[in-house]
Amino acid sequence: MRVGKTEVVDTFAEAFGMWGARVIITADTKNWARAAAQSFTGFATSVIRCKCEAAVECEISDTDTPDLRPGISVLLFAMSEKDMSARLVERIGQCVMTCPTTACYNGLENGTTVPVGQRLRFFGDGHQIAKVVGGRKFWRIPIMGGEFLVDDVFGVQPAIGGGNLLMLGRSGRTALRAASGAADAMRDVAGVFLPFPQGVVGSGSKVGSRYKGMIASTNEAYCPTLRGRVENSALPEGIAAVYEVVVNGLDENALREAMRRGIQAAAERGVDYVSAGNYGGTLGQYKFHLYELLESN
Amino acid sequence: MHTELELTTAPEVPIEAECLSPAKIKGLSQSGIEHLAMMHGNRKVRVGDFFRVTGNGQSSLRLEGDLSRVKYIGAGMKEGEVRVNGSAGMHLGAGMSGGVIRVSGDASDWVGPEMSGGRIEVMGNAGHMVGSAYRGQRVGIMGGEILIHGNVKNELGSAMRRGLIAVGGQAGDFVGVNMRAGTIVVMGGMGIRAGAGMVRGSIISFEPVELLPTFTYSCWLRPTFLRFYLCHLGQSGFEIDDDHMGGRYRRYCGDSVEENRGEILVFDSR
Amino acid sequence: MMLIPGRSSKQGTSLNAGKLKEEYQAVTSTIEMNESTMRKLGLSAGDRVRLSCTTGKVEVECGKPRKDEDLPDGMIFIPYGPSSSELMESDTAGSGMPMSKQMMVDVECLGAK
Amino acid sequence: MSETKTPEAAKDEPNIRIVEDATCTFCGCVCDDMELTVDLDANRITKAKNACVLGRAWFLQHGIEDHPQAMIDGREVPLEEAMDEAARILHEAKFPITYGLSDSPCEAQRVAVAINDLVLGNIDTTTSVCHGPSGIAFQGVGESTSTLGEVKNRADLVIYWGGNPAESHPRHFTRYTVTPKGRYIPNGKKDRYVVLIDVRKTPSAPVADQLIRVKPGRDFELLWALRALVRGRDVDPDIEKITGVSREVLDELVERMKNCNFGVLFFGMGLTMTRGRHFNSGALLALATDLNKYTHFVAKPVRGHGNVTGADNVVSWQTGYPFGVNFHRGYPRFNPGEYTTVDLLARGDADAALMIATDPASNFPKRAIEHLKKIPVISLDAKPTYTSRQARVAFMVATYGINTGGTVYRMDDVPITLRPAFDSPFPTDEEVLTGIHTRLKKLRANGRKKAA
Repeated sequence: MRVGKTEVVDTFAEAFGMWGARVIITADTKNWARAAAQSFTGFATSVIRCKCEAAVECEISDTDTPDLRPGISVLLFAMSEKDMSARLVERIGQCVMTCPTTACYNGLENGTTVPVGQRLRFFGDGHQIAKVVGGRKFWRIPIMGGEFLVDDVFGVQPAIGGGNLLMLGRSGRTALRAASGAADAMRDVAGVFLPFPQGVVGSGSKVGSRYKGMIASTNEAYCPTLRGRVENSALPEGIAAVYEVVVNGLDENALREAMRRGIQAAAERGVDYVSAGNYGGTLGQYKFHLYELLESN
Repeated sequence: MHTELELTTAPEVPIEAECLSPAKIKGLSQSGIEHLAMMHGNRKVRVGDFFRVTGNGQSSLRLEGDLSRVKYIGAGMKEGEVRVNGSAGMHLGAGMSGGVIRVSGDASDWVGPEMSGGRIEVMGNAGHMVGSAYRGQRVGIMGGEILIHGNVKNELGSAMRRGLIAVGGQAGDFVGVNMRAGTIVVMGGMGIRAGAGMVRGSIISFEPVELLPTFTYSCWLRPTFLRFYLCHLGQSGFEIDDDHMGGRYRRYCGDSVEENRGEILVFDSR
Repeated sequence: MMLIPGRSSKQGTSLNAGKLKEEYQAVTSTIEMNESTMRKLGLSAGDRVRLSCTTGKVEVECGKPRKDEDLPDGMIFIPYGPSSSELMESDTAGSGMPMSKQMMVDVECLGAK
Repeated sequence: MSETKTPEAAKDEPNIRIVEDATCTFCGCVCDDMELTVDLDANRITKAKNACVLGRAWFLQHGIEDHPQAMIDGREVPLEEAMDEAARILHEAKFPITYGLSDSPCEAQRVAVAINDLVLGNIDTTTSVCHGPSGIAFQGVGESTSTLGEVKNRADLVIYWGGNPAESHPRHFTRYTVTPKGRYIPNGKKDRYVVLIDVRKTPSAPVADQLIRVKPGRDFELLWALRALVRGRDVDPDIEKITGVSREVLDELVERMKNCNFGVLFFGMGLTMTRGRHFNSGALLALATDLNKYTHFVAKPVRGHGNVTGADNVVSWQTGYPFGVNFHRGYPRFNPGEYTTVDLLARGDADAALMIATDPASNFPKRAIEHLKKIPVISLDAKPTYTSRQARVAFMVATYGINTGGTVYRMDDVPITLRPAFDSPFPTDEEVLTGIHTRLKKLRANGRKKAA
């Protein structure tokens, strides 16, 4: 199917189930909130080696945060509920609490919760104070800069990781412009985040490797330099670069909408092909057919 | 839909009416409600002797008239709503664990003593010992919220263990005396000896407070957690200005005759 | 000024004679202040004085001045009785006890008897 | 009455009786070492050996007045008729209250509780406007206590706080706390250190080794600072500005308290009647408790009336609570501020009142007195009072301790038997109350019969 000059390949993106949390970081100024968020989301591109995936969802104005200060919403996904608690504790403890003037709130209201503040509170060494307001419990931990505030528990919910689009271009610049344009468009959708640098992956991977101990390795089917070298190349002739946009979402609808917008944005930028990565439908519970995405519009 | 009870006969002596609570009237017919028993002094009387009942038993109860001599309205309630259009007598919502009570006028002494959940809102003033322990009890309220828009008298939140009490006007002496934990916000100033014997907990005053000699100044700060509370109170109809939301508060810790883990925050400046 | 009602042996002994007798009534409507306070208010022993507060007002007689070290400035002592009742607030703050010492009153001099 | 001797007097000689070891019930000291000389013809006590100035007045001024035993609306009626009327009033009331009792023997107090149990009334004693706040504090804080005998024999540090015993309890010093020689206090006053803490220099001051003048209304702050210091915590450096007492004096007092062998804190209404009320008493009791970490320390309220302590005891062992007890629901409930008399009257809750040996019409707040004028009042008193003057039914009763026997409690909860001096034409309060109780039982039974 063609959209403008772009050929959308009849394939599907294969995504898999994860657990997700939304973390609201506030601070006295927008800059400190950003600093905390940046640190929080660092080294969180892929569960393969980072144990979790995280990125900024959006910035929140000081009229909408729980404490009416400038804030940032960050999404963090991991593979299990237990992992969620561990990752949140690590990252809030090391990256948010350490950042001046910040406070950290749960941004997901639903049934399942994992302990976060109740584990972080021990940093208070006995001087921590619990507070409950409107049924919400949080901890005040005395710190050198004053007080750090964190919710006792954070809501977690089943979420979807690994939604993706592949941008195939005859020139590397075209492919990259399309990929980053798509990433920008996708980021605007609430409930999704793009864990990789600027949302774009330059080194998409496949599962497994010929080497023992490697969980993933380069995806030779989409490596332009291996066309002709490997038999399973998926690239048409003339493709110089393939960039992947990976997107995670709190629910299927958000992910669908993000991917749809991504295809549109890529097409507007005149990329040659838009495709998607899958493992033949054997790995993930979710399949996002690119045609279906476009048709649902 | 709600059940309406209008006080049509003024009581000669106080009435005790725990039956004026959603769970007690739920599912009853109009005459069933009229036949519920109350105490009028030392005499057993029927609801119908004093109230005109409209409608059958709903989970929302509306009381009309001057009920300032009717005690124990909403006592022990777990769910539903009681709305008093007028004033309420002593022991309003005593021991309640859920649901909402709203009083458009004043409430008397002992509002929500030993409650553990739910919410009481009084638009007018309340008396002594709001949200407190009864005499002889070591622990007061265990949770829930009491929001008084007017003034209160002494011993606000005595021995409270958890929960939130907010007063829009003035409070009397011994605010948060012996409190175990929890939060008290008083916006219009308070009397002397606040926090006497407090173990933990927070007392927040928008006005200057005379403190006991056993409280120690620690620092000024702009408490983030307070913004959280004030937002919550702002949503409950209290007027919170930006100065109090983001301003500096002087923090005092005490009471040193106890564990010294409590705090009194006194608004200082913008 | 702060009014402090209390017991005195005179009040106690006159009580035995009977409350409706003159002596008790005289004892319980006589106030005491220290010398400086009396001087400041221009009062001397035997003067009539009106005490008033939000609850009520009462006329009493000014007794002999007490030494400054015996009674703090600005404090008035009166033996318990009908006069102190008149000024007493009925709110007991959930204790059953009206605030019957430490009452704030205004003092007005009515001149000699 | 084994101690009583009646000399075999000739007819023309005055008819004299000597009562040894008689008990004075004027104040809470309840001194039981009186030697009374009674002129039986004149119905007068002519001499009261060992009595203090208050006790002498109590005994010597007591005479039998020419007064009706009972009156209804100010007109003399037979006793029976008055009891009928009193029973009727209590039976019909929806919120009958009983108050007083601190100048009645325990036997009468017991009947008063029974009456309230029967009519589903509300019983309160003068404790509520005296050491009622201390009663609340006992319940909340606890009480580290002893008898006055122990104080006499052991106490080497005696602190009076907010009381003026020289005028209110003149023999407190000489009989128990300051001058007497005790088993472990062989030299009396020399072995004791006496501290007086008050806002003014009272006539009690000369007895004390040290007078600490606290700023009026600052007792709680001072007590709280002492508690902190006893616990080794620091206090506000401005403590002198706040309380009027310097840090040096406080430190010295704390050391003295920690290092004595047996300390006692006596406290009076300077604590219970000022701003803070039960918290003031509670702070003092807590201080005594704190000090028991270091030495033996007790706290005792200095009680006023002759049998106010008995009233606490009787009401406590009958209902479980010391005062302010309500029977509306058939079982006792306690809530000071709700079921205490000043509140019940000032709020206009009570619709009938039984006033026993008390005079609220003269010493209650004005608002309470105004309501008292609107409701039927039954009064029992040994002398005409403001209350009896306006009562619907007024009984004149015999004076306990002088004309009647019985049991009273000293302020340290020690029961003491009374030895009356001479007879009175008036009934005892126990007799009147029992008469009312019997009539009420009949009325209730009839009511039930009618209902059935």
